[in-house]
Amino acid sequence: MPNENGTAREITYREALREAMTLAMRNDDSVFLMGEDVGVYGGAFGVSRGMVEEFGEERVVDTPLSEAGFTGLGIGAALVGMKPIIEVQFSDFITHCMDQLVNQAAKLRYMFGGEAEVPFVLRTPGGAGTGAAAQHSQSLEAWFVHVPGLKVVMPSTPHDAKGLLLAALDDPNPVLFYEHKLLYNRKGDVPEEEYRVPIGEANVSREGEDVTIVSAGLVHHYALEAAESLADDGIEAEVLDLRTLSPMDHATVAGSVEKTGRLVVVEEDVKTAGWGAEVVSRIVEGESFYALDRAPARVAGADVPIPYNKNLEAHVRPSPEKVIEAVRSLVDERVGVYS
Amino acid sequence: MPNENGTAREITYREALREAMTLAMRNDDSVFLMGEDVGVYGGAFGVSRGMVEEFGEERVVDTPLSEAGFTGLGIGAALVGMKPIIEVQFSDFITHCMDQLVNQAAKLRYMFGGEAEVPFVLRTPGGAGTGAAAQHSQSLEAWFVHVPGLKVVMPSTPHDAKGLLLAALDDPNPVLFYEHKLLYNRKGDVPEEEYRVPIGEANVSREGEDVTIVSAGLVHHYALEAAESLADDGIEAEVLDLRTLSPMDHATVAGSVEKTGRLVVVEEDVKTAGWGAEVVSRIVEGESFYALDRAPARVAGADVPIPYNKNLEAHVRPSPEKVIEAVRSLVDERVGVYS
Amino acid sequence: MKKYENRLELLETMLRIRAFDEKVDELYAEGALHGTAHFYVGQEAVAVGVISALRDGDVITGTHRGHGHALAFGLDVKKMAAELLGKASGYCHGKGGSMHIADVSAGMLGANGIVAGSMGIVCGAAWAFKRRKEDRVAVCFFGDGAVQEGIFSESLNMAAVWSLPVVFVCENNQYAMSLSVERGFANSRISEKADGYGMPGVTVDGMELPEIMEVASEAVERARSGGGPSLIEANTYRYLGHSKSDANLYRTREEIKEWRESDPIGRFAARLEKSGDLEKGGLPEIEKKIYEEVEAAFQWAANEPEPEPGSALEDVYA
Amino acid sequence: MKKYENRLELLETMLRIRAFDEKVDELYAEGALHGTAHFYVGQEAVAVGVISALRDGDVITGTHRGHGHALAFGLDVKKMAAELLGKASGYCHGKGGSMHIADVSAGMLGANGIVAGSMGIVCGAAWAFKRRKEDRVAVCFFGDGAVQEGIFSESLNMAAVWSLPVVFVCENNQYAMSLSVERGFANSRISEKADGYGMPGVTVDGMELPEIMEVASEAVERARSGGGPSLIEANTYRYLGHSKSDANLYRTREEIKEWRESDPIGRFAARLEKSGDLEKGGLPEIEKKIYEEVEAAFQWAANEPEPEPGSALEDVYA
Ligand SMILES: Cc1ncc(C[n+]2csc(CCOP(=O)(O)OP(=O)(O)O)c2C)c(N)n1
Ligand SMILES: Cc1ncc(C[n+]2csc(CCOP(=O)(O)OP(=O)(O)O)c2C)c(N)n1
Ligand SMILES: [Mg+2]
Ligand SMILES: [Mg+2]
Repeated sequence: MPNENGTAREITYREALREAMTLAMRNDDSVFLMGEDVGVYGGAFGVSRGMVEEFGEERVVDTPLSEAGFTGLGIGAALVGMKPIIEVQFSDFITHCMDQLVNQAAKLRYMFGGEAEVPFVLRTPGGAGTGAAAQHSQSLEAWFVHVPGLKVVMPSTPHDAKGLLLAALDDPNPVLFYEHKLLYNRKGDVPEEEYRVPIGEANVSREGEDVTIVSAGLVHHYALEAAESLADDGIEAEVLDLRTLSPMDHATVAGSVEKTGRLVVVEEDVKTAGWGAEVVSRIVEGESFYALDRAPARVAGADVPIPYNKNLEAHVRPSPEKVIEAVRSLVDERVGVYS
Repeated sequence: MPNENGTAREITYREALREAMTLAMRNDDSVFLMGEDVGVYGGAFGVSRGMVEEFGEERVVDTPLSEAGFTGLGIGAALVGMKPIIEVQFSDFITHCMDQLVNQAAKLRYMFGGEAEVPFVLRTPGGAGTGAAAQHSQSLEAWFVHVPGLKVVMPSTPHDAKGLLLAALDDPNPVLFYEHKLLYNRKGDVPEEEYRVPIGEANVSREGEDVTIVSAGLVHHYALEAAESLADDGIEAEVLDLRTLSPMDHATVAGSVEKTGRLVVVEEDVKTAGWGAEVVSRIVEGESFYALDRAPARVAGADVPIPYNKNLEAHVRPSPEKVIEAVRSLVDERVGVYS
Repeated sequence: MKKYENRLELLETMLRIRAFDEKVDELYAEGALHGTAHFYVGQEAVAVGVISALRDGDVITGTHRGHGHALAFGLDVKKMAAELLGKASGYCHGKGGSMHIADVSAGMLGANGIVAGSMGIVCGAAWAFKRRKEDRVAVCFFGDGAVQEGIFSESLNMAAVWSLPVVFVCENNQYAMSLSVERGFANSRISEKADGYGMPGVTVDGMELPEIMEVASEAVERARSGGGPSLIEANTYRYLGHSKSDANLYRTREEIKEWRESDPIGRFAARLEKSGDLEKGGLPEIEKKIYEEVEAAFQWAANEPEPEPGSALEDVYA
Repeated sequence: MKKYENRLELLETMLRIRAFDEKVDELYAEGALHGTAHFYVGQEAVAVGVISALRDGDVITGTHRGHGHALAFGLDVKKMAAELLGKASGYCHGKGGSMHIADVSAGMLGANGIVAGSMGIVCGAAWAFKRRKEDRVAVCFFGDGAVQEGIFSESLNMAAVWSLPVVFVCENNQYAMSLSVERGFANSRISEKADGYGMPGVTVDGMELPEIMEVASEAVERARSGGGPSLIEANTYRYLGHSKSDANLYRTREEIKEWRESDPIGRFAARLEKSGDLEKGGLPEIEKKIYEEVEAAFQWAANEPEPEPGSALEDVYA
């Protein structure tokens, strides 16, 4: 694990995020956390539990239910030198923030001819798997990959969660920081001290020769699980964790694909026009097209809203099994699954 | 031109839209038009000029500046049997409607287990080229291609504008209807009577053997212009007008690509994670991958907000010249432009 | 929709709502349910009081805390239980769950997982009624937190300017999750916003069924007769946590206890005893009947079949 | 930001705004400008009156109709002209144009092409000031139409509940594009919304500079001294069309004429003549000076270089 050192210990993804925010707030008085129920409640998923006790209600701020309003507030605060961390309770509610994120945060600097900075971080948990149904389970990060002026980060491990959040807080640009409800309890080694995981750099989590699996966020672990299974059958997958969706680390993906000749993208958002399409397109429109031995494949969410029933929900989500199936069929046949 | 017949005459895209709305409203009392300044002002781009005079303020309704609110109103009206046409004055302001479109319109039917219909049409002009800068020039349609439950239509000709709008009004699902400011004055043959252009069917606007150019909306004309130029050099392009972005007519695209072996997508939205990536991905992840002689290419908006200055604006937008360059380099070299 | 034939039915419906949500709470505690739910316990008088003022053809929209709205409107306990258990015979055939129960054809236009998400929608129903000259009324339930969302303001403005037949019912249960109304508003008397929009606004004791019925009847009548929208703020309280997971750190036991003492069911039962509609000491028997009905509904639902996995891919488009 | 040294400067600034927007109107009519613009002509007293109550360190946000706010704040006419002509020496180096003129380091946080788009942003600036214990004030200009957007309500609520040093200045020019306030609100007295949010609200004659200065000073003082936000509704009028293209079908010539008769510049000049600040009949001379200054600015700008095309790809990220 990069950046790891002697002082690392096992903590959860949730704790890693809290640690990053806490360190940043201790070091820099301009950092603050704002969102619904982030104070004494500790956030809907407990990420900020205990923080208001340390930093007070002035810096860990419970907001009214006004996602557009407090996102705008964060942008304005950033414009005059603060470093806001805005928490949107479920990433589905980011629908309310679109104007502020897309027409304001992403564009102010450009529209003003470069004469302003918006060092703004918005944290929000995406993803399904919790039985919360269609309005509380979406993975909408692809929208923001399509918006110049924003950066989009989606860590899959406690280590990267901490390092990327600290990097996001250093960044002079607006950064959307995608967490996942099913990652919060996941444990991993995390150094105690401060460190940064650079925004825009993918990680090669597993090396292999036979196929490149590109993923990010929760489903990165599905990819790794699948890779372990496939190895039993002698298929060695190289697994990449994008970690940052925008800017996208195309060079690392291309390097791997040129080595393996096969590409499978694993993403949780719905397949059609998801960010996986961008990964695929960048590969095939470049020289690496000629390195592909097989048609690339995407394992993604089905093109439906997320249903409530547990089995239905599982039916439409990516899974290690679906990744295995896609890789197998790519190795055996000319084209992978399209489901 | 399909569906054309003896009664066709030349009218503008704007007039074709107005004609479709007028015919629908004459035939069906449940159809109404609602939006900012659609009444006596005639809409910001004059599309509904004269309609309030025919149908009255009850059916051509000027709204307060409340895009989320009146989008929601349209959805509610649809739920109880009306057929709203909601106009959003510039497609950039659709940022305000995201929650209503994505969490409500697109999902109500599914969440309710199929026990509801939302026959709702939202019309909005996208695109740049008018010097209106970053907040009035975006092409954000890819977001909605990524939302199951919505359909997305983007006609390029007066004929299709009328036929697709009437089809959208017949459709029991929410349809986003993307117009383009630079198309409103464009003329074309349009039959006087009612007809439908089916949602989900691409049009082969020009046949050719050497390369497939897939596009939609305004830039479809750039593709056609480019094709004419290329023909002078002996390159025969097949030009497809998707007309509907969601559901996407993959079969027609695949058929053409399997014939020509080369694919160039022309889209006005910013390249990264635009809908062109989906067109490319569907082609390469299927059997047609093996039919490709060259890496596919996308000619798209640069990954920047739209600047004000005329030359800067032109610099970042697609153009016939950029299409020509992309096709030429695809024919001559292994990979097309990536700009 | 449900027609309330007598005062006993009002009491029974409040009990049914309470029994239902207590059962749901129990199932979550056992880990028997997927997802989450929000309990209406304590607020029963609001839904029942308002909906009893409606008649056939009227419509409502509910909230994430929506079981009470649905049951008061007359939705079937069994089909609701089935939905919570994710069964094919549930209202949404297992696709919606707690936050999306709807019966659109009956006029229940849906619970909504998005706070204030129905406020524009309800205006649309009302707009259709007005446009088609139907004397139907649309009622929108929402919480105090919803008032903080922009679409609250947009919707009240549209309803007022077009004089739509809507009744906006704010269930002010004092908290939006952990945010008290004192911390969420500088002026926490929500009904005082009405004036700015040009509509009547009134605050009512949301624990007192007859009072709610009275202000609701007035507002519904106004809407039905072309007098336009109203805003009702019903002061009430949720006894349980915000949702299945809530440590209740933001309020005190004393506060909860105090509110419980003015329980809407207890108060209304006492009235009925006084008026003779309910025989003295008759409450436990009715309670038993209703709790058994709810228990039976969940038992029935538990034996209903799961939806076919492939059904997950259906119903996206009509 | 601009420090107004005397009353003549107030008059001159109003004239400068008018001259500027008349020039822009003329350039559009000639087809010499790209894009669109919205003219502040008729509303000059609002920006000048409010901004004259500010001091160094205070900030403002403008609107799509923003030249007046920028000029009143003291932005340079030449750099503004250059921006409108899309030149590299413009405030936004040709990337922003009319609707995005800003000078963030000076405290002008930007015009905004999104109606009400700055209302959350302005709260953020104010929030920072309060948090950092700086006694700075943030002023938000917006139109009557902006009041109909949800974020208006969210912003006023946040500002009130956190007692932020903001002054909300609604320029009620009677129309949002073609929508009159009568058709846009059931209660079109916008200041009456303030109460619902728990802040003071006042309506003022927006054509009468001294009145505006007075209410603005009061509101700015309140904000600066920790008394929280206020809402000012300034009744005013735009003489020209909504933007460069507007057939004015939604209002009458008479109405326009009537409002023109209470012209803020004429009225203030008359006062100055009376008080002796301006010599009798002295207006035309000042006018001439200011109009020449504006003319010269546009001429200077016309000769400035275009930005390099490649600069279009810069400044997306810092
Ligand atoms: C737009 C949106 N923001 C946040 C949430 C998360 N959330 C669900 S209920 C709730 C509190 C709602 O408070 P209120 O409107 O008072 O209703 P109550 O829960 O008290 O019945 C919150 C924050 C949501 N579902 N939707
Ligand atoms: C969110 C949004 N909706 C619509 C528009 C289009 N538009 C620009 S200005 C305007 C009218 C604004 O009215 P008001 O706020 O009263 O300002 P005024 O133009 O009168 O100064 C409209 C509809 C916009 N720019 N932004
Ligand atoms: Mg509440
Ligand atoms: Mg106005």
